[in-house]
Amino acid sequence: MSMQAETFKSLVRGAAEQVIASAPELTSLDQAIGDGDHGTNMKRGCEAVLGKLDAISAQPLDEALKMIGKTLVMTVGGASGPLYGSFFLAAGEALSHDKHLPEDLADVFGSGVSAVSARGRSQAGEKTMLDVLVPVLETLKTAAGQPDLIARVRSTAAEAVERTAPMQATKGRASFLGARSVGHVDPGARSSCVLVQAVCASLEGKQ
Amino acid sequence: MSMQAETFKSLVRGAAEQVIASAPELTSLDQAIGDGDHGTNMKRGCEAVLGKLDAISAQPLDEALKMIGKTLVMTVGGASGPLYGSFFLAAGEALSHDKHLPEDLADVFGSGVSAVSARGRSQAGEKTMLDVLVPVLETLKTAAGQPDLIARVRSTAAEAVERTAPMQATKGRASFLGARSVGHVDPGARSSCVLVQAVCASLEGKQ
Amino acid sequence: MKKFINSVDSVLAESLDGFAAAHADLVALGAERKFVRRCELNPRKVALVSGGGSGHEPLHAGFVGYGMLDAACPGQVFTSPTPDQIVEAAQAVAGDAGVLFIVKNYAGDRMNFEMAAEIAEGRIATVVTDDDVAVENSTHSSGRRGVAGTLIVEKIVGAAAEKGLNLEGCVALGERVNTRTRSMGVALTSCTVPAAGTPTFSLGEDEMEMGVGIHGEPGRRRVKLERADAIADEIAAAIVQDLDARAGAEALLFVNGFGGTPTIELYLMYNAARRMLEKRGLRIARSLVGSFVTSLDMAGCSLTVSLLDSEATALWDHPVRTAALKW
Amino acid sequence: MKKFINSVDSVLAESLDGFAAAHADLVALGAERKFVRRCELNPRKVALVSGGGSGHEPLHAGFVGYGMLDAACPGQVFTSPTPDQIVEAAQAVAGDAGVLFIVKNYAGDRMNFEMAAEIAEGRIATVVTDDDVAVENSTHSSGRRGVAGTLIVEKIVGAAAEKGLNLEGCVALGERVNTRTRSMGVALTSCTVPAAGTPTFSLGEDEMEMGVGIHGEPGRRRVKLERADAIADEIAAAIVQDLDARAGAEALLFVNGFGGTPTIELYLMYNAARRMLEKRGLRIARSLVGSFVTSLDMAGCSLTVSLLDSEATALWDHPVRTAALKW
Ligand SMILES: Nc1ncnc2c1ncn2[C@@H]1O[C@H](COP(=O)(O)OP(=O)(O)O)[C@@H](O)[C@H]1O
Ligand SMILES: Nc1ncnc2c1ncn2[C@@H]1O[C@H](COP(=O)(O)OP(=O)(O)O)[C@@H](O)[C@H]1O
Ligand SMILES: [Mg+2]
Ligand SMILES: [Mg+2]
Ligand SMILES: [Mg+2]
Ligand SMILES: [Mg+2]
Repeated sequence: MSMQAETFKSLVRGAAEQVIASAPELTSLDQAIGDGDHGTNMKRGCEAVLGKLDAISAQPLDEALKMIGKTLVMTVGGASGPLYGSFFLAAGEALSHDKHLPEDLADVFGSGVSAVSARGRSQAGEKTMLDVLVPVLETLKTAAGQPDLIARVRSTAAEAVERTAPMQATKGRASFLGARSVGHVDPGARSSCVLVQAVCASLEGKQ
Repeated sequence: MSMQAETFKSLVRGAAEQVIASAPELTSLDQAIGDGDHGTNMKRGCEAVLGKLDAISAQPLDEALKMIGKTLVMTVGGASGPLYGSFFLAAGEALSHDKHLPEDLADVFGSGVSAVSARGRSQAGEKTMLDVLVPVLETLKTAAGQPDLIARVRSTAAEAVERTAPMQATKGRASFLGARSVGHVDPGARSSCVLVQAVCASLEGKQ
Repeated sequence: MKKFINSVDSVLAESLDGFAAAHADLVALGAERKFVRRCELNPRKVALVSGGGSGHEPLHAGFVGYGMLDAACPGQVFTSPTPDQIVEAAQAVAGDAGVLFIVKNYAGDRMNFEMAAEIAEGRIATVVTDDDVAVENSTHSSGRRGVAGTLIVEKIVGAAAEKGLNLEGCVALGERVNTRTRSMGVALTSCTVPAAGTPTFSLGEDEMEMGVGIHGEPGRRRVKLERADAIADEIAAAIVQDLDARAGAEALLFVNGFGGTPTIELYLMYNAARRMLEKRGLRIARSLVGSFVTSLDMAGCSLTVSLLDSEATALWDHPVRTAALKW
Repeated sequence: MKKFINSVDSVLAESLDGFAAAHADLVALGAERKFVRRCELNPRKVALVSGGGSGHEPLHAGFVGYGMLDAACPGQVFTSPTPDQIVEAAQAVAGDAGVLFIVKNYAGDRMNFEMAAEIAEGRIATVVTDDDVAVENSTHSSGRRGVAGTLIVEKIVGAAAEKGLNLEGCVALGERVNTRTRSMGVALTSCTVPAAGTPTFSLGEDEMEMGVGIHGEPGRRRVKLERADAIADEIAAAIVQDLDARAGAEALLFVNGFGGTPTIELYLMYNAARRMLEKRGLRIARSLVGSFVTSLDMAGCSLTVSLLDSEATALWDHPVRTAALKW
């Protein structure tokens, strides 16, 4: 494994803390087109991950990701729990089968995205977290190996989340609103963006 | 009977209409130290009396007063229904037994007041309608036959109702408030004042 | 005022019509909606008649049926029923064993039931409930209010009447249960009487009314909103002090919602109240949680504790088949 | 936010503890409060497991007991339970006849129950409820929400399971009942999620949210507050149009309060709804009125209509012994 346990640990901690810090924003986005719990859900999950962080980072990377996935599945609940959980479980699974970081980053991330899509029976364009995850995956593919990869991922995520505002939701709780879902940023897209940005920030700090 | 049916009818109509007009005030007084229904209760009773006014005024005066009493008992409910009902039933009863108007006015009114006191197990000084009815009865006695009787009754009632404000209630719903009942005019005292004043106004108009 | 109504004048009539239609298997409405009575009467038992102002639903009409009341007289909102209602209800359900009136201690209720007892024929007796410990200064001469504990008196005496207890026995039992029952409530918001159109009182965002009555009457005092445990502790202390129960005594704990407080909060309060009562030596042997003695749309709740003995427990457990209580 | 709570983090745990203590004769709480299950299990019947976000009390835990559910998994407020909760509940109550999951149609509920079904051992089948007709545009691909009609599915399938119906039969029956059941709700005020601390939405003094969801999700549209009859008429029309019932069809009418609306108003709405449905040719043969599928402290209500046949009627009438429904 090319990534050191300490680095991984601080990366996970940074990401979890970022999500916890943005919980009020996520909740208020969810109040607008959902049921007002996305921030609380993600905070609960991230706190659970932080609580197990020593055990998680003591594992090899593939197992560590699966442990994160399992922890999220068991603590987040709602729609985001199984989805983020499936993402990390699948990413960990990919690393257990011949994939390596950093060279296979796009593939590993892609496994996670596919798992979200399969679990949610959803795809980009439906005003969900996939509207951030899929564009980020595209950038990971097209800009792989480029020196500005991290910067491009950051701007991709930031732009993608804004593009969910004009969309009409066809999956998740916001879909029940029909046309009234238009004009609001999707909370799950926002939490995905927060996660991606936090990982980017950690990697940048390290560079 | 010295009072003509038409005069009696317009007197009752005037009194009932005055109470109906003051229903919002009675209710808001009752919201402060009771349960907020005194105006509605009195309005319902007075409307019922108005609805039967032809039949009531077709009776001899004693029967007419009893009919008013019965109507109030059957429609007002709450504490004020049995009390005002008993007042008119007893006043009518007094007229059926050797009392005559106008010469026995104080006696007839006194029968009504005694009935309220008996039904309510209450007396003046407990922050109830009796704190208007009893002083009015006193004035009817002491000023009987005087030319300014009506004016003195009016001012007695007006002053008496204000004197309920500093009292602490020991009967009725306001008694549950203990010291917190102090500082508010009693709603039943106010409705008694409205009734007395309305009768006075009718009699003045006639003079 | 945000309510499901058509007009403030017809709230009671329409709600009663709905109640009677929804529970036509259990109850029937008297002429002019003067009372609600059981469909199936038992002429050999003592007939229980209660009533009071409306706005406390399901009290009392929701407790009409096997094992509890025979009839209930709904007055206008927060206004005692009139004597004619009570007389007609008594006549409709009276059998050979006499009629028991169960009356909450309010001047209006007492006087209207008293007038009815004077008018109605046949043997009539009355039990007055006055379980509210909120009013500390008992020097005032009206005594205490009858509140949620009335449900317990109606349930236990109802079961005894069903089992054949005579009128004197029912009076004695009702008085005994009432004496062993205490309640106190707290409001987080006011109720709004439909005909009044505005809230009876107003509380700040961080205030509560401790010791509130079920008609929105002010209580002990207005205080800062507290944690559930602190609220439960204060009420439990007031109740236990007044009940003067021996340690280890068995009790029924009834957590009652006022109409605007949801079930999730009532069970949380039950959890708090139970701990506070156990801390003071009571053993909670029976429980009831729900909005049974309401105050229109008021957010708030009351705690009621009733000391049990084996007779009361057996009567509480006795089957009951009413719109609001069934077991 | 005015609620009876100690801390926003412990609302659910404390409320569940209270629920389990108050109903210890009927239910037991699983380890770490992962589920609520019946005290007395019958290993020969199909085991019914439901669950979902909390804040809808008494749904679902209040329906655990004889004749209805075997276990319920309470998620955090408005948050589906996690797969481990569901798996452990299924394992705790599964007998020889398999396990039926009854799941309201929300992405979160469906995915968590789906993951549980993938993990758990033994035969598992799932019925999804989606009775809410509020969302007019059915082109969106998530389908409809499962709301108060879920109670009816749980009651009827619960009775059938008790009588020995096998897993396939329970699935078919559940789907049939769901297909014949429609609901729609209206909010007069928002709910407040404890952890959020502020109302989910805000309505003007004269506004209501027509077609609201049970999590405070916006509905069809925000309109001026109307009279009860007009509200009942609009909802009845939406339901009847969607049900496509033949004239004279027998139906169950369920008027459900959202938590902040008192009983007096619910019966008034029942009265209005019944008239509006009869006007449209339905015959109301069974009724349920009360706050059973709530949305925390939201003021509002929903109407549910379920078409009955003799089988469904008999199963509805079958005895039930749970904390919230008993007959
Ligand atoms: N089928 C789906 N596919 C992908 N993402 C989804 C799906 N359903 C919901 N989501 C995401 O989940 C987010 C909501 O998460 P959360 O509020 O935690 O759960 P819930 O909607 O159950 O309350 C949405 O904003 C959306 O991004
Ligand atoms: N025992 C009593 N004796 C005399 N008057 C009383 C008594 N109890 C109540 N009242 C009068 O009745 C009034 C309240 O009437 P109302 O609001 O109609 O009835 P309720 O208190 O039952 O709601 C009080 O303001 C008081 O004047
Ligand atoms: Mg959400
Ligand atoms: Mg009053
Ligand atoms: Mg009153
Ligand atoms: Mg949710």
